[in-house]
Amino acid sequence: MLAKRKKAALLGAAALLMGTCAAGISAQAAEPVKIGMITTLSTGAGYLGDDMRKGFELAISEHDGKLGGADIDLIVEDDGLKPESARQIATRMMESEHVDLMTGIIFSNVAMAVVPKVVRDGMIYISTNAGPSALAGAKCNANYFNAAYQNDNIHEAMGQYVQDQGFKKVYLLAPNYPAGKDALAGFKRYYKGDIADEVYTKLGQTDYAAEIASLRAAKPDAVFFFYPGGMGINFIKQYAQAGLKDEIPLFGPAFSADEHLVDAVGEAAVGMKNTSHWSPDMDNAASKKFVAGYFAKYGAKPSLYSVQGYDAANLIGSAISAVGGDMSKKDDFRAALKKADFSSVRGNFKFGNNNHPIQDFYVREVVADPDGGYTNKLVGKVFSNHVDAYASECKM
Amino acid sequence: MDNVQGRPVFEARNLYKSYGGLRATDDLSIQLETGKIHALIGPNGAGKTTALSQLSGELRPDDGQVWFDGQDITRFSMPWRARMGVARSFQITAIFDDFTVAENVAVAVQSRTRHHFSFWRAVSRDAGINQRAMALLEQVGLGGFASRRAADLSHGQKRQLEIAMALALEPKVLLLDEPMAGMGPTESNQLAELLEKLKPDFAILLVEHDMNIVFRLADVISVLVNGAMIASGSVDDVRDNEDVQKAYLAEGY
Amino acid sequence: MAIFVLLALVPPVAHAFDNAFLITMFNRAVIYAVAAVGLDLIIGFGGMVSFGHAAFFGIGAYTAGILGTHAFDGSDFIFGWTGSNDAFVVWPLAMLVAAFFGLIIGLISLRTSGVYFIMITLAFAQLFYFFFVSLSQYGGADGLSLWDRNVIPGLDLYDRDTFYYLCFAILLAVWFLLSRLVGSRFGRVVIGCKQNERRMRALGYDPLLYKLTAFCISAAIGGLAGALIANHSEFVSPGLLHWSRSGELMVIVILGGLGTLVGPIYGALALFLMEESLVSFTEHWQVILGPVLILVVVFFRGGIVGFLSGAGKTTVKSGGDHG
Amino acid sequence: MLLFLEQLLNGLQFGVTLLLMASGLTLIFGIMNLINLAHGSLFMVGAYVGATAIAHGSGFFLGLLAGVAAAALTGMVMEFVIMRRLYRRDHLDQVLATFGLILFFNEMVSIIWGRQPIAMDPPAFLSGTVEIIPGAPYPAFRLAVIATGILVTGFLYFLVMKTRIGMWIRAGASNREMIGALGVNISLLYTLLFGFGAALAGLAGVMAAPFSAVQSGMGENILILTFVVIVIGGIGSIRGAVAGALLIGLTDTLGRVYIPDLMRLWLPPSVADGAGASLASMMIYILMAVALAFRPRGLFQTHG
Repeated sequence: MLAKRKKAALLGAAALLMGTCAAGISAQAAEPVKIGMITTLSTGAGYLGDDMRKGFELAISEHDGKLGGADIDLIVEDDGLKPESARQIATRMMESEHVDLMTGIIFSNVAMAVVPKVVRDGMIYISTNAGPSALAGAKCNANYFNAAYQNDNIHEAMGQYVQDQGFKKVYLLAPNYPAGKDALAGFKRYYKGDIADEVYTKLGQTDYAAEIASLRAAKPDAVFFFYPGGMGINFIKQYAQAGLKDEIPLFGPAFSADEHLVDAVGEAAVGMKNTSHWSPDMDNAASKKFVAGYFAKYGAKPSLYSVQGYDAANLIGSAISAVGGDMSKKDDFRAALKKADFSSVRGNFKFGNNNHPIQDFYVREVVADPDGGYTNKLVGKVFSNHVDAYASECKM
Repeated sequence: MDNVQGRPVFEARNLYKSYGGLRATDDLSIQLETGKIHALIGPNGAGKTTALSQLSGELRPDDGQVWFDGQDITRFSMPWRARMGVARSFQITAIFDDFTVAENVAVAVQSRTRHHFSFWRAVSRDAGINQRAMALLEQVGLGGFASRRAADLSHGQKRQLEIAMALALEPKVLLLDEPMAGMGPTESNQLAELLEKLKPDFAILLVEHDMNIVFRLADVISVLVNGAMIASGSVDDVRDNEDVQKAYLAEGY
Repeated sequence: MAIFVLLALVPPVAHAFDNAFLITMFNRAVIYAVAAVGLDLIIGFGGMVSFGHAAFFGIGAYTAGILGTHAFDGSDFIFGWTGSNDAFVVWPLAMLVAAFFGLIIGLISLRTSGVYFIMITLAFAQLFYFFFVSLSQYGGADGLSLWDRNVIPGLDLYDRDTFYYLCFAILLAVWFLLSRLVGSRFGRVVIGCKQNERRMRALGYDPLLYKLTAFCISAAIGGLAGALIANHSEFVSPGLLHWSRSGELMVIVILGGLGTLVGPIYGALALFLMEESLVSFTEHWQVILGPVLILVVVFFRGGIVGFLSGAGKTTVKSGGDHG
Repeated sequence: MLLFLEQLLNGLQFGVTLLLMASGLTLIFGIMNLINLAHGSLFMVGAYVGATAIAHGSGFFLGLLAGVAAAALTGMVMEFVIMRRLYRRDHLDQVLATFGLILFFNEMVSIIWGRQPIAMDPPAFLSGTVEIIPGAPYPAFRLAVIATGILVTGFLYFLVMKTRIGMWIRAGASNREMIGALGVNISLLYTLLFGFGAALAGLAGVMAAPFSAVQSGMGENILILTFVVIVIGGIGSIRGAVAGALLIGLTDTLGRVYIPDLMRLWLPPSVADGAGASLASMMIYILMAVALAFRPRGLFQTHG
């Protein structure tokens, strides 16, 4: 009886072991270009990764399941916004699934856990959102390409805009984590007026009653805040509920006013100015085709995350076609990526010496969409061919 | 046991302890001498266990002193007093259920040795400890049950085991809290015989309900009512004391 | 000890199937097993239900991470010391630092018992969690990359098999040492304190001293496991100290068999194998793991080891006596 | 001063949310001697069901009722199927089994509602502001939360102190054997009581939904704070829960606001802001450690 149980348990363990092995083997037999996408699909920020993925998949489906003429095997996994799980997924993708290149990470903290490691091990990584300063400066890497922006850029643009508009006393809010501090630093690089106060809140905080009360008491003439995803939804709503919307104007990066966020917030967000490298009403052929295609496929408006996924996929496609689908030609593939030979929906797009984009930045305003819901409308351009602040530190 | 007969080895002087407004111990003084059994009796709720807890160091009195071997030990903790030679047993059986009978005594024997912070050598193969534990089990009549799980002993055997554990400390003073509680007549009788055998070497305080046992064993009896001692003296003195009779009649004895 | 043979065979089997990821996965299980075996010492033998053990895991990991960062960029850590990459410096230090905080946490927590102990250990772990979240010079919430694995002369820790067998050897050593410990004089006192603390006091033992020592030993082992996981994933983050990680460690101990020392090794393997195999069926694998856990607790009290030895050990209520 | 009063209100509002959670949890612990980690899951169930009902046009009060009822029902089923097997087990078993429940519920809601949070707005008639303190308009819904909390606390006080059920509860909390001697159908009482605690958690969930993200795992943050509350207050004590909830609510809110300011007295602002925010997030745990170091069984201990 006892011996039987032991046997059964060991057999069970062995079966599990074999199962895991077999899964690895069967996956290895496939031929197309394998792209490992680690992204954030759950938590309050889950829609960021979801939009990015949709943009990426739209580009693939526009080319009948191919990019650059090669079949694409896209493996998507949710990191749950946890750096350590992203690290595990990355290891599995490299060691067990043998992907050809990786992409997809939304958050800088997750990127910092994964990117330095994988690019050092020879994997090519293309960022579709996160652009931490550490990877743009001295620790830049030939295997790392950022198809989105350097983190500070969008905040710098808002700093410039708020400065240009003549505001003298600005109140700053961001979550207490490195990207939050970078955001406020980026803003202050171009805004030269007084800072009423600079507040860091707990990452993932949802109730801002105390912060809003202090804000009101400080009587600033403008507020700059960096709250992506669910944090932004709650902040803007509560700001309006406290009756401040019409008293003190809100400014933020596009992350605080993406298409999902403004739809969820609704009326309370209307009139909010935000900076981005793209706007849905941009006047270029690629953008128009993209917006229409996206709406046709998903029945939703694209956000800046969708744009970054779409552009990254097309960038990858341009490089795959340059090497004729032979992913073993790593050097040629990298050189082709660097040329950025694709038509970006953002218009101007090229890579700087540190493999980060040189592009334009715009101010947008949240408006009610005549077709229902809310959207962003272009107001003006802040920077042309903007280069990030760390490019000079990169010896590449 | 170098104590001169007649001089108390253990002594409580004017102990007070109250809980809220309730006096649990009221000016209690008591002396224990080697070779004598001192019985502490009293109706339910008289404060016997509270008193014993102060003697053993588990509770600290609000006022008063406890002396042992010519030393003021009022501020010493229960473990400290136990190591000095004041052993106690509990009213509700307190043994280690998951240990074997031998291990129960062995852990008590170990307390007398040093090197508790030995992390490597197997204590189950420590001949010194095991032999002493076996000898104690023989002494209390549990020699045949050494490898049984303690939880599986009968109630009476558990009480005997407790005595063995107390003896393992090589104490000078034994504080026994109703050791016969819950025992049948045969078991009580056996335990009484054991106490008689032990008596010459120890100063024993016996808290007990069973008057027959008390009258049979005690050299001195003290009677506690509402925390205060209303009488103390030889068996005959106490038996004839009117206050004692009143106190017990009121309780329905 | 079939489990040790099984573990020893992992690398050759993985190579035979050409799936190196198996080694990586089992290596994680082995490292978690180290921490769980240490946790079993205090829960299973000492009756101290620590719901904050991930704190020590994280402290050990951060010790390796912080020292490694300074060793990598040559910057000052403290008193002109620029950190270290030497495993013989970093790992003992990780244990020492964890034991030190174990001492402080233990001193305060062991004044309480029952639920209060469970909750105060949880609170301390949260304290350290938020401490590392806000430790911005070492990455804060973003965590910290270990740029180089630690170095042992003559061994290449980047080699998957070498690192696996090293961790396996450490697991064996920890298991063996603790097996000796629970049978020693010290061990018997600790077990006695679990069963009846008041009786131990009456026998002349000061329980706090022994429980605190056991708590520190367990913390040190947790710290060692933390240093290993830092090397394994080459990344350290506050997530290592998250309260659910403490829960996971407890789950490993119970799943394998409480108070057996070998049980947690089974538990770690079972949990990770279950995770890997359920994940391939459904991303919602926790919806299965949860009920499995409840079933184990309610019906298989002895865990895997109890099941293998044919008897579910029943435990009477001991820690929770509030009468 | 105006600002300080407003921050007090904010702290009070957070405190009453904690209190709704804590009073149920502490009753369940006091009477059944059960640690229920899944209490946060009931909070989550309440929030999800309430928000979903309101999103489907049920109106606020019907939605509130739906959330509370769903939580109560979930709680009673939980008690009937699992918890009653755990009353006589040690706390370790209870922690683990209810940890399993957390995994189950978190995953279950993400299967039903998806991984992205759902939003809930306060009802229209409470979406404005009220100048309860002249010069500082305060969101009406937050005032409603405070009022609800005070009403429920009053009701609880009445229930525990003035009714027969309350007598059983008090008897049970101080002497678990006695309640059996009173001839009460214990297993029914336990199921109902569990359902009652769950209903309070569900109520807290719906009331907190407009200013929290209704998402999988939302129960755990508040659960840990709730445990801090009842451990500081003394497990099983309603008075302790009230004191603990207010203490934690105020410490958390005022700490967040004032600690960074305090730190600026000693540190340069750039360091002070980050460090202050960090210390603020650790504050309640420090408070708990200190409280337990001096009173190992909480401020209002009920069990000797």
